[in-house]
Amino acid sequence: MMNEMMSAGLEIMLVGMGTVFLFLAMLIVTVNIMSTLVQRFYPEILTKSVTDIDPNVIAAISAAVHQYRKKP
Amino acid sequence: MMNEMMSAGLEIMLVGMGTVFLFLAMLIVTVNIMSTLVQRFYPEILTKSVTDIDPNVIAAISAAVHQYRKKP
Amino acid sequence: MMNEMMSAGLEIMLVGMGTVFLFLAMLIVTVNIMSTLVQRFYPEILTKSVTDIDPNVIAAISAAVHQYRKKP
Amino acid sequence: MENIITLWHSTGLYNFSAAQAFMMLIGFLLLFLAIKKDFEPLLLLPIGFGAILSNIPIAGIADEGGILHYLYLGIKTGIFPLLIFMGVGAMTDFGPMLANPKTLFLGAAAQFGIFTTLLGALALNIVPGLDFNLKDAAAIAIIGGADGPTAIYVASKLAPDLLGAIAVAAYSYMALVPLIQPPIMRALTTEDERKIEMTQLRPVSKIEKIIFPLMLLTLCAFLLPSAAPLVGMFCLGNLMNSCGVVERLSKTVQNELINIVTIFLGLAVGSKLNAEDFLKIETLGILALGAIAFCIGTACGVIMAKIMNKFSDTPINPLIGAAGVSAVPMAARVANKVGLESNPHNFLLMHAMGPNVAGVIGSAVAAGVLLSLVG
Amino acid sequence: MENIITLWHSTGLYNFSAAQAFMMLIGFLLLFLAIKKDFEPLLLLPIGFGAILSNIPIAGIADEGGILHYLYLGIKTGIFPLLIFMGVGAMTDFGPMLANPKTLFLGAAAQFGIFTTLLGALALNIVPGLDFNLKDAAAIAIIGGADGPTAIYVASKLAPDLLGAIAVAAYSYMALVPLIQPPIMRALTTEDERKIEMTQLRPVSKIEKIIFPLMLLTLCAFLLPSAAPLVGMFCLGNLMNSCGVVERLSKTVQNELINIVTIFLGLAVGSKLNAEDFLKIETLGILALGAIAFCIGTACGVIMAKIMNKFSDTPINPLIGAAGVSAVPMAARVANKVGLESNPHNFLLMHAMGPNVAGVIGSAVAAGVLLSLVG
Amino acid sequence: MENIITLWHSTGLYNFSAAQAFMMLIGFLLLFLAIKKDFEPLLLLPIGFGAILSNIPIAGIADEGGILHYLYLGIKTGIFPLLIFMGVGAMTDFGPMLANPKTLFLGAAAQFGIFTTLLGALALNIVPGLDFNLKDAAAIAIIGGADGPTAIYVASKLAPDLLGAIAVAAYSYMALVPLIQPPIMRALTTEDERKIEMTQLRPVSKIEKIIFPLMLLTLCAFLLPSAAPLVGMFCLGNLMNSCGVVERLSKTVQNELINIVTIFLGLAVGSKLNAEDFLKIETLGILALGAIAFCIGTACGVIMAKIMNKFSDTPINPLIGAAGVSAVPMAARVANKVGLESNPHNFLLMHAMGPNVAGVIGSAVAAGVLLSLVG
Ligand code: NA
Ligand code: NA
Ligand code: NA
Repeated sequence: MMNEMMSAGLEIMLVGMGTVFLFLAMLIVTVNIMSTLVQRFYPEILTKSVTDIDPNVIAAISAAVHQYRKKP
Repeated sequence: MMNEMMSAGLEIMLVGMGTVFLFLAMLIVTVNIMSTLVQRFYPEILTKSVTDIDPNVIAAISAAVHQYRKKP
Repeated sequence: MMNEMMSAGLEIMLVGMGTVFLFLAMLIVTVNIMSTLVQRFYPEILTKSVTDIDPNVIAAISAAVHQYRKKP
Repeated sequence: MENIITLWHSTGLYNFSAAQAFMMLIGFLLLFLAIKKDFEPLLLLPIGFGAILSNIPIAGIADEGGILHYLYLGIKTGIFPLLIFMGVGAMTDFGPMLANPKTLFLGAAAQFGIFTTLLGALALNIVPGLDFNLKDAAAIAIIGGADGPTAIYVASKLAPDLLGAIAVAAYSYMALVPLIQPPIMRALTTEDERKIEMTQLRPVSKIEKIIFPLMLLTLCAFLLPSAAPLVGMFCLGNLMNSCGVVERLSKTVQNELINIVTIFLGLAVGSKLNAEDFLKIETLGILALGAIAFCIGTACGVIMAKIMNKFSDTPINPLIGAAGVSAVPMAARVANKVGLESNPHNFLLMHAMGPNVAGVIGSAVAAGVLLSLVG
Repeated sequence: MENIITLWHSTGLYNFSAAQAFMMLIGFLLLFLAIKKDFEPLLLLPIGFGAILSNIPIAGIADEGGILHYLYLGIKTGIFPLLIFMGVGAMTDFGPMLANPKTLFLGAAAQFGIFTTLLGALALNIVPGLDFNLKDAAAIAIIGGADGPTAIYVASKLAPDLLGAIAVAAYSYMALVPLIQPPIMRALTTEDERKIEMTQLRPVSKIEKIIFPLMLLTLCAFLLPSAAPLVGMFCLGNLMNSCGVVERLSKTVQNELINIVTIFLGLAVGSKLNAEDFLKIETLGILALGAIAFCIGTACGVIMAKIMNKFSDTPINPLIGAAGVSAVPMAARVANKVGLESNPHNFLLMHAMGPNVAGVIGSAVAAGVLLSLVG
Repeated sequence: MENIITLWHSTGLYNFSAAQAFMMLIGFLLLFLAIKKDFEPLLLLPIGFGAILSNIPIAGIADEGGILHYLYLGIKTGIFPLLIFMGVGAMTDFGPMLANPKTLFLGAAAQFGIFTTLLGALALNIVPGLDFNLKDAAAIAIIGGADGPTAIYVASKLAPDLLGAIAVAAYSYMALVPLIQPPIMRALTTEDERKIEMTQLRPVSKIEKIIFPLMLLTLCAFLLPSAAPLVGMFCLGNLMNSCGVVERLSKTVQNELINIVTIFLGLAVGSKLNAEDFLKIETLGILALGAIAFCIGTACGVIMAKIMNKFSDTPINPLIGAAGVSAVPMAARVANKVGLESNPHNFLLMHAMGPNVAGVIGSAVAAGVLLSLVG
């Protein structure tokens, strides 16, 4: 009984890790293809930085800009 | 069968458009009465413009004020 | 019947007010103990004012500021 | 032709009963009080609108399958009043009470209004046509707690049929606090007493504010578990606010969540303002008893404060006793205003906030007693 | 080894049907239209995503026990469309309509599209394979109301099987208003008519804006209670905004609440875009009829405006008649834009907002008629 | 007199069991960790409070008819964890991962912790008194995913009785990431390896960020539909944020909606911390296994990064492998901090965000595998 469950668990482990790696490997492949295509066909549309700017920062900036623009 | 349904549909159309027009006509009448009464008995309370101020504008202003007040 | 209910009601009143007073009395005792202990062992951590600023007050101020700024 | 008749038979004009029309007028009256008179508009506007919607014939908005029927489940399960209580807890500052804990007794005394009203409701059974049982009487009595969500919670458990009248009475009288309380306060105090200035409250540390809700909940768990749902959700809200580490949750609880639930709760309460449940002599009895409850609660708070002033080493202005009924923060403001009339330099607001929040605890405790003895 | 087979049998690749794959493509198409073409993205994005999720094999996201199944209860009970309608009501300003109430007739005329579509749906039964009964026809017809929540509410009551197609058609055509309407408007008007300048609207007092939703609800209660759930929730939202005493509720209704419900509603509508319900000839019929409904509604609005211009003492630009279909505020903007083409100094936007909101009332009334005659 | 006895019999003092008192202490401990130690307070505060509430005797707050019972329906149906996942998706930026997709392998390697824990749970059955079946073991294993909503979702499907312990373990260890990971990271890397500077990430276009969630969902639909509910809601949130056309929905999802659901979810998880379910030897096993899972996951991530560094043309700092467990963004910050210790000019944060979000995908995929093989 115990051994049965352990071997079942072992098989789940193998299948599971296999699936996880397979899935993420395929994701890498498709991401690479997608990025290549996008960079070829829509090269101009690039954001400045890797990550989005913190929305709080944007809020602060726009408030400040607004403030500035309101000055007589 | 088909003809029955079409004639039922036609009747719904007549009754329906009749109701819509009747309803909105009565609404016009009551609105006119209401507006007349309000303008006679509460003439002073008038908003500046036809429409309310855009809430976005208010949000922007209060953000700006907040910004201003935070200054040391 | 009526009298029974009234006497039941009277008993609920006595037990109820007794419980309310007992409960709040015990709360007073525990609050006093707690405050004493806190003030002895963590004396430094004190907020500036007794109460937080009422959000209504903030709302009122910002409304007033808004009102003021809207003036031509 | 047949269609026109079908349509005519489905008009309100064809189907209106006088009772429904009257209840719609009650709904409009509540809207008027909310909008024009500023009577607790956050609750009375949705309640009034719900009353109108639920009394439209044919539409069945409060019947099985209608939106108000579904919203009422939030009351039936107790979820809505408890969530409101959580939000109120998050908006409550126990600071003034912690600085002067003996004001908790004022919040206790004011609950006398609840229990005398219970007796009053039972006594009213001598009026022919009135037949309040013990559960009804307890549900009516809780109006004297001057706390909306508590009243709705208790009424939904003990006397759902009376819920509409009880909720309307509770919120109406809470709105009327500035009219009801001052005469009683003036009648029971001398000019000199009203002039009493109180010593400034000591600052309260953040740790005390964090520990208090947990202490309150623990005490409630030990002594009166039947009050634990109400007290627990209140303390949860309060802790979220005072602990400072879950500010985003606390803000949502105090704003969007309580707003959404307020609308739903109000509409659902309004759906109980239907002709059968509301248009009976019991409703008049409830309204009368509610008014009495408020008066007695106020009076007991003031008298308790006078007694405490005798024995206390620091002076206590008896006016702050009136704030013990809860009705936060209205009752505290009334105490402040009446105090200013006698002494323009005497700001009682902060001193009255102590009994005021004590009143919330007191009525939750009273609710627990009623639920465990009568429920 | 067995596990690998179990896993393979539980892959999408093993289980995909062509129909499901096709419906997922429809979902992606809706996302494309929402994101790239900016077609009513607030609704079409969740709808499209819901369509994708519900057509994933094995996962059962729209089946009993799946999240989309639970979210659909919000549509089945009518709660979601009614809450959206409350939010839309809170965002609606009746000012322009109150300043010029006769524009209500334009909102009435444009509902002609609804009823001709009903006839059209019945006539389409001559096509082999199509078999719309009266309820189906009424549900399809309401697309012509150009009002998303009304269409979903009526479809959920009369023809839940067609809900997906009807909702998609309604929102798609609402997004296409800037393409569908201008040719019709130009064809039915002369250059001179399009140049007509309208007299400036009088200012409307706050009291009028407070009384109007209550008046509208009362009229609806008397004449057409079957429209009362829709009209009632709309008026509640509007009153919360216009009365000014429950600003915090009004803001939540216009923002967080409507946003949350919009996501849930969209996903739930998307869950009805499953292969069995959507991939049939009826869907093509519905799409065709929806387009016709919009065209007829637009045309009737313009023609009505031309007629009214003849008899009115103040000039009426026929273009604003097109705004009578509702599709707020898109249709009003289209009227403004087409007007500017002919006369660069002619701002019709405010004048078109009157018929625009009248169109919302008109289609709610039409929905009430259909629900009481056919439901 | 009878009433006093009734009341005494309804006190907590009369009814408390030692087990309940102990569980309340656990609740207080969680609150202490949340408030004083800042351990994942957004979740541990509501969980701890829920634990206290549900162990109050008599009150029955977590029993049929109590508010925690109703809130638990949100977990039982899977709605709450999925909505949280949608919110997390909206807050996630896939940019760093898209700039360096091979870091996805690090997120895969770290899931090794999940599956060894599954074996560990089964092996632990040799301890007398422990009897984990395959479903229990799978539910416990998912703690190693270091992802709260995923753990709760899987546990609610596979082993609801263990939900409390699993959720507490998952969030506690996520909070302990800054203590658990660094020693393992230092033990497995040389000083030189920790000093490795990585090449700056390329900018990622908005289009890639829009396409990615759709691609991920499609892959999931084809290969592993059982992960589609989790992955789907995550991708929906992410798309709402990245597409830019439904900003108001995205903001609500990231703020009010996730806040409301977080409170409800936390309370409902807490309601599973009752004495019967929690106070057994299994809980100790779960806590031990959870800790092991985190350690193994961290180690595998680091080792994988070392291997990849050998074969990659651009240098890879092995520290970022530890971020593959998910626990966003804590694990990425830990990688950054440990890196700075060795090289004060080496900012790994952005590089670690890639494996970090990859870890989220990885554990959702692992959850799908477990649900389809064991569920
Ligand atoms: Na009270
Ligand atoms: Na319309
Ligand atoms: Na993970």
